[in-house]
Amino acid sequence: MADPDETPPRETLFEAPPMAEQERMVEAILFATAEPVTVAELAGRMPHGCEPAQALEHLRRRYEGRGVGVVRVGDAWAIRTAPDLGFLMRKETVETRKLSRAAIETLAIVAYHQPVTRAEIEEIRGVSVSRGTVDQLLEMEWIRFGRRRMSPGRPVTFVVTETFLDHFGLESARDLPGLKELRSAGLLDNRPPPGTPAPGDEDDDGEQAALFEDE
Amino acid sequence: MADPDETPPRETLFEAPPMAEQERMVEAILFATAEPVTVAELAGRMPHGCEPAQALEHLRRRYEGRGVGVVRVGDAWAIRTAPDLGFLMRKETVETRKLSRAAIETLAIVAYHQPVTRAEIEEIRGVSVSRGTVDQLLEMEWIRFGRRRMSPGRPVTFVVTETFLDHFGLESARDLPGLKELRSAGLLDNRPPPGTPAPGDEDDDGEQAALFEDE
Amino acid sequence: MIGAEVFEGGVAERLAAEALIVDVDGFEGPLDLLLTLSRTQKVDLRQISILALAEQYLAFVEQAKALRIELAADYLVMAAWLAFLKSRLLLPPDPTEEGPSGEELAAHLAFQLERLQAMREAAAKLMARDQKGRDFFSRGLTEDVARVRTVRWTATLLDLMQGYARIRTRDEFRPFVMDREAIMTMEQALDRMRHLIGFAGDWTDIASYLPEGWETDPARRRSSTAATFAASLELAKEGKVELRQAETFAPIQLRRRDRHG
Repeated sequence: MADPDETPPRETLFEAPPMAEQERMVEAILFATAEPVTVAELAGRMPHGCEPAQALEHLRRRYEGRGVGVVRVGDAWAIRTAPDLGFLMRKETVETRKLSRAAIETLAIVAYHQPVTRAEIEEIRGVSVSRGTVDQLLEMEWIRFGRRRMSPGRPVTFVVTETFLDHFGLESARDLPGLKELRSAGLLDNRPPPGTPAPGDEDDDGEQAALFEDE
Repeated sequence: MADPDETPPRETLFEAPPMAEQERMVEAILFATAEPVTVAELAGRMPHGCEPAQALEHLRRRYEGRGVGVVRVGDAWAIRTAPDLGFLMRKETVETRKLSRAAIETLAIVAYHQPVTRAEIEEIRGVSVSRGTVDQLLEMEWIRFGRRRMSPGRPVTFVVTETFLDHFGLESARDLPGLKELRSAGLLDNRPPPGTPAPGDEDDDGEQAALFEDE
Repeated sequence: MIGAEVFEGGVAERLAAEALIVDVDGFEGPLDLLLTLSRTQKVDLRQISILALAEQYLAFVEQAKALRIELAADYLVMAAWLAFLKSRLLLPPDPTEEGPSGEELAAHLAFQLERLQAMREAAAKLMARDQKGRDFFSRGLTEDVARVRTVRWTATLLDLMQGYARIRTRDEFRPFVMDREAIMTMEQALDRMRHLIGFAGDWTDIASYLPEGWETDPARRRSSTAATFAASLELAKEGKVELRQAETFAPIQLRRRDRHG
């Protein structure tokens, strides 16, 4: 590869094409080649006496601020989309999918029992909570980390977010229907949990309220 | 496609990006693909309120005389290297399947006489057209089926495609070399042999003219 | 095969004819052959003598026959038609004869030849154009439009409530029969009371007929009270007991009837 700076003004046997023409050539080659092209390859493809490095530099400058630009890729050069226009190369499609049962249950427990630790969620659900489920809810910004629990190990707690409240049209998590309402809506069985006194319903609400106060 | 000249200065609800920016966007989109892109596609990918037809025109002018250029292919637009620089591209040259004489003639007849039935191709060439020839051209996507002819048997017609136009660097089928001369010499007429009833002749010609004009 | 045949005429002429004949497969049909033959007239296709052309073609077919070369049927059909055309062109027109005149037929053949020639030239011009992938090129390093699929997860308040209800009821799931532990049917109460009323000589609060242990659990109390009350009414209807109540919401009392009846 000839370094243009080192090349003295030459008297070549063959007249090299004018620089503007060389620039056109580099442009066409960079455009049509499937891979980035090195200066040596350019030289090999252009007529004798051409100075691809210099032509390349002209071209690079010409494309400055354009929708595409001449960029260096390792030892080679290529024409690429301007970084700020990358959004044009994406076709966004939004797909709405129902949250999985595990995620809904986890979310419900966080909403009703917040702040709640992972261990507590698992205890209530009776099954372990996968990392993916919690991550998904965190990513959706429906739950977030709350204060650490002042208990051994200082476990992190989860609480619901404003985004969650927005989505469900709730002013606060306290607006969530209580067990009583769930029951009267037929969502909970009329049977009281064994060993739990029936008025425990109110206890639950009280407990929930207390937890919210804690927030 | 919207004619930029006809578009009145609009008051849009959303501020469209400045024309220079729109030009960059069209540039990026056209550079990113090997296929011609329609104005509608451009509009679909650019922000609301953009005028791709106008931006295209700016871009086309900007690339005049450069190593690559903005070319029209039917209803779509693409960037192609300047034909005079083809010699630099030996590496990129794709060895196209050698077309038989029959295939080349059939292609030319479809291009100049479209929409044309197989019987008409045979009448012009004075020999039956083999299935393989038509299949090859269909497979290359240089010809496709057009509307059925409103004549007895409702024969299928053939027309050339955008891929054909793209391959031969034609803006539209109207730009076929020598089309005007052939037409004025009456050589594109569907002249039936004397003594045979020629139903639907005028219709055919009307249809053909319409198709070309329609482009 | 051809070389073995004896051909009449000069060597050069023979070779030319043989070349033409041998190339029969190279012709794209009789029209193509006619076009090739027409070139020997060295005139514009518009001034061509169709009569001379017909004679040339017929001579060609004769030569092929002499060389025992089998010509495809359409060449022979064309020969027959040209023979007919030739006779039409040579003989004075017969006014009784219907159909197109020899001149009309000849003009159409000339048109066909000219049209085929024009298409040949158009095809050549087309193929001489700059072609993509040979003279000009499309983008080599394409950037595909990435289809970014964003999944938006959604749930309704009902989903949430149902989910929570599901968790809260899951622990309580027991076989159905077990559930009846807290429920007393009227039949059970009746059965129980029939045995007990024998001892109820005096007015007794029906609440005292509740089975042991059922009065503390609210659910059991509710169920057994209802069942006992219904059973009491049933016994009264049967005439076995009397019922009384001092006032609304006062305790309901019961005593056996037969003793006093």
